[in-house]
Amino acid sequence: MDPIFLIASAVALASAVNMVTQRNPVYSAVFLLVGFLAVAVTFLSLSAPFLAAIHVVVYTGAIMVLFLFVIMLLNLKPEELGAEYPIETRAPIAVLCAAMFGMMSWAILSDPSLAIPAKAPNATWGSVEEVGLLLFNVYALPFELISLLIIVAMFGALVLAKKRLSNVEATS
Amino acid sequence: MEIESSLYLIPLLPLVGFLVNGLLGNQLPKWLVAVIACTGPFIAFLLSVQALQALATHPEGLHQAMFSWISTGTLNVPFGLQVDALTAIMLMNVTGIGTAIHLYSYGYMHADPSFSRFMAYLNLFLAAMLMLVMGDNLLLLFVGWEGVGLCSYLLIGFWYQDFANVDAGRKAFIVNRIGDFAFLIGAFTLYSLTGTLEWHGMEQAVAALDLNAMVVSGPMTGMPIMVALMIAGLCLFGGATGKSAQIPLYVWLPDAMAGPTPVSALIHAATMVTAGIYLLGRMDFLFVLLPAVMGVIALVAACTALLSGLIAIAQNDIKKVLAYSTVSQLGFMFAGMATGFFHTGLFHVVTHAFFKALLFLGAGAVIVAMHHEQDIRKMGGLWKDLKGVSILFIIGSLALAGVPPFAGFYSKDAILAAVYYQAASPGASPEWMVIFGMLVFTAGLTAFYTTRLVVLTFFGKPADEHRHLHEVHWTMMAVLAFLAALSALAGVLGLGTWLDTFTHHVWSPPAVEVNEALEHTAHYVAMGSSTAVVVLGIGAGLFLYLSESRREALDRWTKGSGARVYGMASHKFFVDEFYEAFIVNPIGWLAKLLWGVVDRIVIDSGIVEGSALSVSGFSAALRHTQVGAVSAATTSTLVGVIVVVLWLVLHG
Amino acid sequence: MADFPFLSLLTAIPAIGGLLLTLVPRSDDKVIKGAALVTSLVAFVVSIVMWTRFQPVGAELVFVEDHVWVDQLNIHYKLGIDGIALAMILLTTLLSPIAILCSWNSVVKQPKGFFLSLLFLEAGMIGVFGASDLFLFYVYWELMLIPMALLIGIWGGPRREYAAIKFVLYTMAGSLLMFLAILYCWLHAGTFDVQALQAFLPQNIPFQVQMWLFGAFGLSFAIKVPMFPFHTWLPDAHVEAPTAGSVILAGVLLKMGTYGFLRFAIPFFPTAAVACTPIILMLAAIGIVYGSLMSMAQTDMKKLIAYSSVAHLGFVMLGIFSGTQEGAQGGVAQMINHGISTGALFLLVGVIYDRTHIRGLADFGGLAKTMPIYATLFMIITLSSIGLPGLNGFVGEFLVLLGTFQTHPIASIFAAMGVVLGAVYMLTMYRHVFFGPENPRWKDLPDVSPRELVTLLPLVALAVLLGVMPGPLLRMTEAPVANVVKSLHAVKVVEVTP
Amino acid sequence: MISYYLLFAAALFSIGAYGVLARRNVLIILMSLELMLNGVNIVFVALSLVPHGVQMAPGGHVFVLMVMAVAAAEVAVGLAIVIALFRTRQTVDINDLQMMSG
Repeated sequence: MDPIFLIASAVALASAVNMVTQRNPVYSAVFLLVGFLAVAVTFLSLSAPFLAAIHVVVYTGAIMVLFLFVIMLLNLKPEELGAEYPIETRAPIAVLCAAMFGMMSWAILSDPSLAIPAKAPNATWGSVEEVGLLLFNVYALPFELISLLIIVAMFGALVLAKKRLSNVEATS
Repeated sequence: MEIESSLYLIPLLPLVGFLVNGLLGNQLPKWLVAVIACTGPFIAFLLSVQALQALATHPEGLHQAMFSWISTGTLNVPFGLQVDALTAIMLMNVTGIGTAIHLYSYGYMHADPSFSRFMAYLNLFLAAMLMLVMGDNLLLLFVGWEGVGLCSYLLIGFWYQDFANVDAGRKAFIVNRIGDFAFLIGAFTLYSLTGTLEWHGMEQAVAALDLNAMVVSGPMTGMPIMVALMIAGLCLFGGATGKSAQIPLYVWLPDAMAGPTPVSALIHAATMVTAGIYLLGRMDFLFVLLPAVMGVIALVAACTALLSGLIAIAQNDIKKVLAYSTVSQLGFMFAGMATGFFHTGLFHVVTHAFFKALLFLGAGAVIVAMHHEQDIRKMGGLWKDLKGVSILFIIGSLALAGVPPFAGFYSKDAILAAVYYQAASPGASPEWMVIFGMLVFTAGLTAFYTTRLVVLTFFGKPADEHRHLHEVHWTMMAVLAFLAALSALAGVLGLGTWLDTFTHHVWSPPAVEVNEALEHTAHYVAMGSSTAVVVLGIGAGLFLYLSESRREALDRWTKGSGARVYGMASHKFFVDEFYEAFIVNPIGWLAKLLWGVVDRIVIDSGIVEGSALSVSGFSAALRHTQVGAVSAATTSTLVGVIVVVLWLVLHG
Repeated sequence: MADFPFLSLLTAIPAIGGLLLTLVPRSDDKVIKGAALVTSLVAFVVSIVMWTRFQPVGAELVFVEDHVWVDQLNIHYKLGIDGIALAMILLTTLLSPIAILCSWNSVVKQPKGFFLSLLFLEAGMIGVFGASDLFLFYVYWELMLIPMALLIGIWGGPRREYAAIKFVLYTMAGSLLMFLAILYCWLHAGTFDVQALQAFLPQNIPFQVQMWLFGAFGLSFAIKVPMFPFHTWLPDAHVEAPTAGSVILAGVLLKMGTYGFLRFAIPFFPTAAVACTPIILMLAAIGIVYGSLMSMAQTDMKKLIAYSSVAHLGFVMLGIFSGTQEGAQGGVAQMINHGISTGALFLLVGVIYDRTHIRGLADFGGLAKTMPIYATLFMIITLSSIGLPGLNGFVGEFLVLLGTFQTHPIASIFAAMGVVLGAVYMLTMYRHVFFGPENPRWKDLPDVSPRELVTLLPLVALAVLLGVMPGPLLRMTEAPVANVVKSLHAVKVVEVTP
Repeated sequence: MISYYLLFAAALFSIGAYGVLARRNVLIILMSLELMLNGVNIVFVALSLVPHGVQMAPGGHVFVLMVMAVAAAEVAVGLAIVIALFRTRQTVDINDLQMMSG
């Protein structure tokens, strides 16, 4: 058992639980940041150094900044946060999620082919070079499509954030 | 020009006339419309004459194959035309009288704003009728059959601004459709027995059938062939009762008088209504095998003749009298066909076409002169003002009444003789004697109501002394004279015997054996009895209606003690009301009931929306645990995933 | 030229045209309509060219295109048509420009979306008829649903949302079952290829399972047809849909159900089809009489015609399941003929609805005088719908009844009553609208405009042409229909479980 | 042991799912979605280490890149919607977004 993984996963889970239970999104965002970093560490222990790096860059660098930026922009006061579900609603959902987790664990643990050490087959596993070759040879087309998606999403975000939703309002 | 290869022109020419007048008629001057409309039928008439002459050298008939119309599987329906002796007679009848009535129509209708439409419809009718008699298979006959029905519908409702006319047309079409329903079943039955719809093929196949065997394949497997043939025969006759106005489907014909009078003359007297008789003649090979069916036909025909003869006595609309008389005469024709001496029926078709067309057209002239008044009680004394029309009309009436030596006498006599021959043949079923009696009585009735009609219309005191009669167009008079000549002379000149020899080879020999002695007896019996009843009928008619005082007494009787008897006849024995109450209305109620209850409540609200409601009820219950719609949706997704996974785990 | 990808091209033309339409500014009304019309006309021309190149041997598929789509699941992009599909595609490409033209002035709300939907609908319909891979078929089948639902739900009448939801729910209920059945077939045969499945399924699926699968396919198709008692979505959909929607719905969409029976349900599960024949014939015969009676009870023209569709499609089902070549060919002919005559009827109703915004029978009267050309065209189409010999409707009805009589005379006789009732309700409609005294309210109603005439004349001409010369149509569909009929006769019960 | 990594991923996923379902603040729901995607990413990476006979390549890593890209796009659009929503409705409550249910 990799001790790094143990620590990282413990941190990640703890911050995840905190994140979903925080009332104020600012705190949630902070916990999510911690969680992302811990997941990046997990990637490292799974012999995926390139991914770990990208993960940090994309999630903490881009996505989290975006979140925080929006939170600042909205600048929600505590009274604007709105109501949350009562415990009677949340408890069954928690049970449901726990049940899902239970099922998944059962499936994972009952598969003997997964009970093997997480060891990379070679030293260059997950390196920039290897992933890059794969990405631009075998998966070139999906890669291009994804870039298209991002462009469309950028435009979409621009249009959405710029335009007032007055006509949506009118139809509802 | 070789006539056999130009047969197609006969139905095509009127069709062209229809297209030209139908599409451009509004732009053309009326005389041109009339010329176009009359040219087609006239050339068709000339071609028909040629075809008739050609038959002398081609006794087996002329045939022109055109193309394959419907061909699939084992079914092959060609589009081909044929002319044999039977068709040739019908052709002469249709094109000859058709042309005359076209000419008459110019005089009768030229003032109507929709004149071109009228002529176009007439042309279309002629094309369809020619198709009917010339088609070389049952389905082509059906094309014409439905086509003439359509034209009848259009022409009855020609003055469509009045719902009464339109409804009469609709009634005609729908009642005919009921007959067509039977027709189709008969055609299907025959097809499954013979595997073809062509006349020649069917004739050979029917001849090849072993009448004592069972059907071995197809839908009627295990049924005796005789029974299957009887079903076919009865169903085809059912179709004929629609088109040719026999019990139980005759009710449309009197209503059809709502159409313009030339239409009544052409379609509802001379040509279309004889299509059923043509069908019987065409299918003679089938009917001669089925004496029981022939008996049924004769009985139905005699009942129709009698019933409508009775109704005709009590009608006051000049056209209604003629209409019921037509139904009655059609009964005679069917009776003639049913004896197996098919030429007698055909003979009556021809003579009836002459004198009934004459009568209708004469009535048309009277109606025009009277400014569209049709009630004979309001006429009277027309003799003085309309001498020409009166004479011609009376000639037609004498022919209808069966007074020798007019044409009607000969043909009616031939039928009565044939029926008596049947009845008196050894081993004949007793019903034939009854039928003979009914027909003789009806012949008397015919003479009676014809006399009544003539007396009330042309003699006696005018109902209105100050009337100004409308002038009758010369084309109308010319046509009337032509038809009157035919009605007066056709019998004397030996049309009957000529028809017998000319068509003799096309008929299948009748089932009864020929007995010359009996034939002579039959002739004398028929002639004697019919002459007697005709004299009686005319005498009674003159006696009752010629004298003013007796007529008033009669009027009092019909309103007083005789009201019940007279009312039955004048209300047409309440047949229409009966159909209305027991067939038409229940179907309407059923439709409304099914729509209101089954469709909207049981199926729609009950099953469809019920299931939808139960779903929404279920989710309404779920909603108590969930406040938001989005969360509810996602949560239920999760629940679904868990259930599916659990199921897979437990069963995988 | 046999290898030319006609079918891909045909599906692509409307789709691409639709996409290009999105680039046109919303205000350019004329350009949008023009582009849509041109697109659909191009598709029509291409389909005609395809027809001239159509020379199959027997019932084989032609213009086959086969490309691997998803390798792992053995899904192919496979297209290919036989005579039946060709006839249906021609009908589709003919009705589409007509539908576009008939909505020229009547669509004011978001015309761009409207014509876009119509074009996508056309692409989907052509795809359904062209697909020769079951998965691809299903994709197109569902794809088609969306634009149709939009047409009803956005551009429809006052109760459009109810009608659209009903339409979607009905169709979805059936197609989900069908999808399960498709997956089952795939699991057992390992392929979605229609021809491979036709060879595999009848031999290898036990009878009990066949019944279930046939039921699933059959229900989906029966709803689409629609067969009694699954028909109640149809009147609502028709009444609420805009004219173009009704034309396409009646003209093409309903035929998808019967087409599905011919192409999939019967060849895949012939044993079950034979076992279900009595009940299907019974429902079809009931549907004919019931639909006719329903029509008699209606006062709304569109509803009346909608119910008459139930009756007419009953004839199609009757013919297909008669088990005779005559009947089945009659059924196919009736599919085309119903598309022509009922499509034209909806167009005709649309003509006066555009002018008056009224469809009640009792609201009109005497229109024959005001609008003579219109009345004439209406009369011809009415007669075609009644099945007057010499017009197209007769050929199908006659063949169906004749064929059915050879195997199931009682059903045939019962159904023949529909012929009588058909005359009753159609002529009654005609009477109320066109005859009688002139209604002063509509005294100044203009007769059909040249544009409307252009939409109507092709259909009227076809009605006459197919009535006089049904030969080409019957020949085109003869071999594939024979195949279907044969599969109904070569029935063998499979006992072994694969 | 790969299964532990998978357990960890499942835990992250479940917690994220709870956040999506049990919270009404759209921002937090979006964050929880990211958490779920993270769980999925870990599964991709971990399973790419399971030998499967043929020559191994880190194809799972490529998929993680794709997922990241999608996540970035999603967040961009999602947050844009949140801003638009807040502007018009002054709320970030998911239950105010009910335009879908007619």
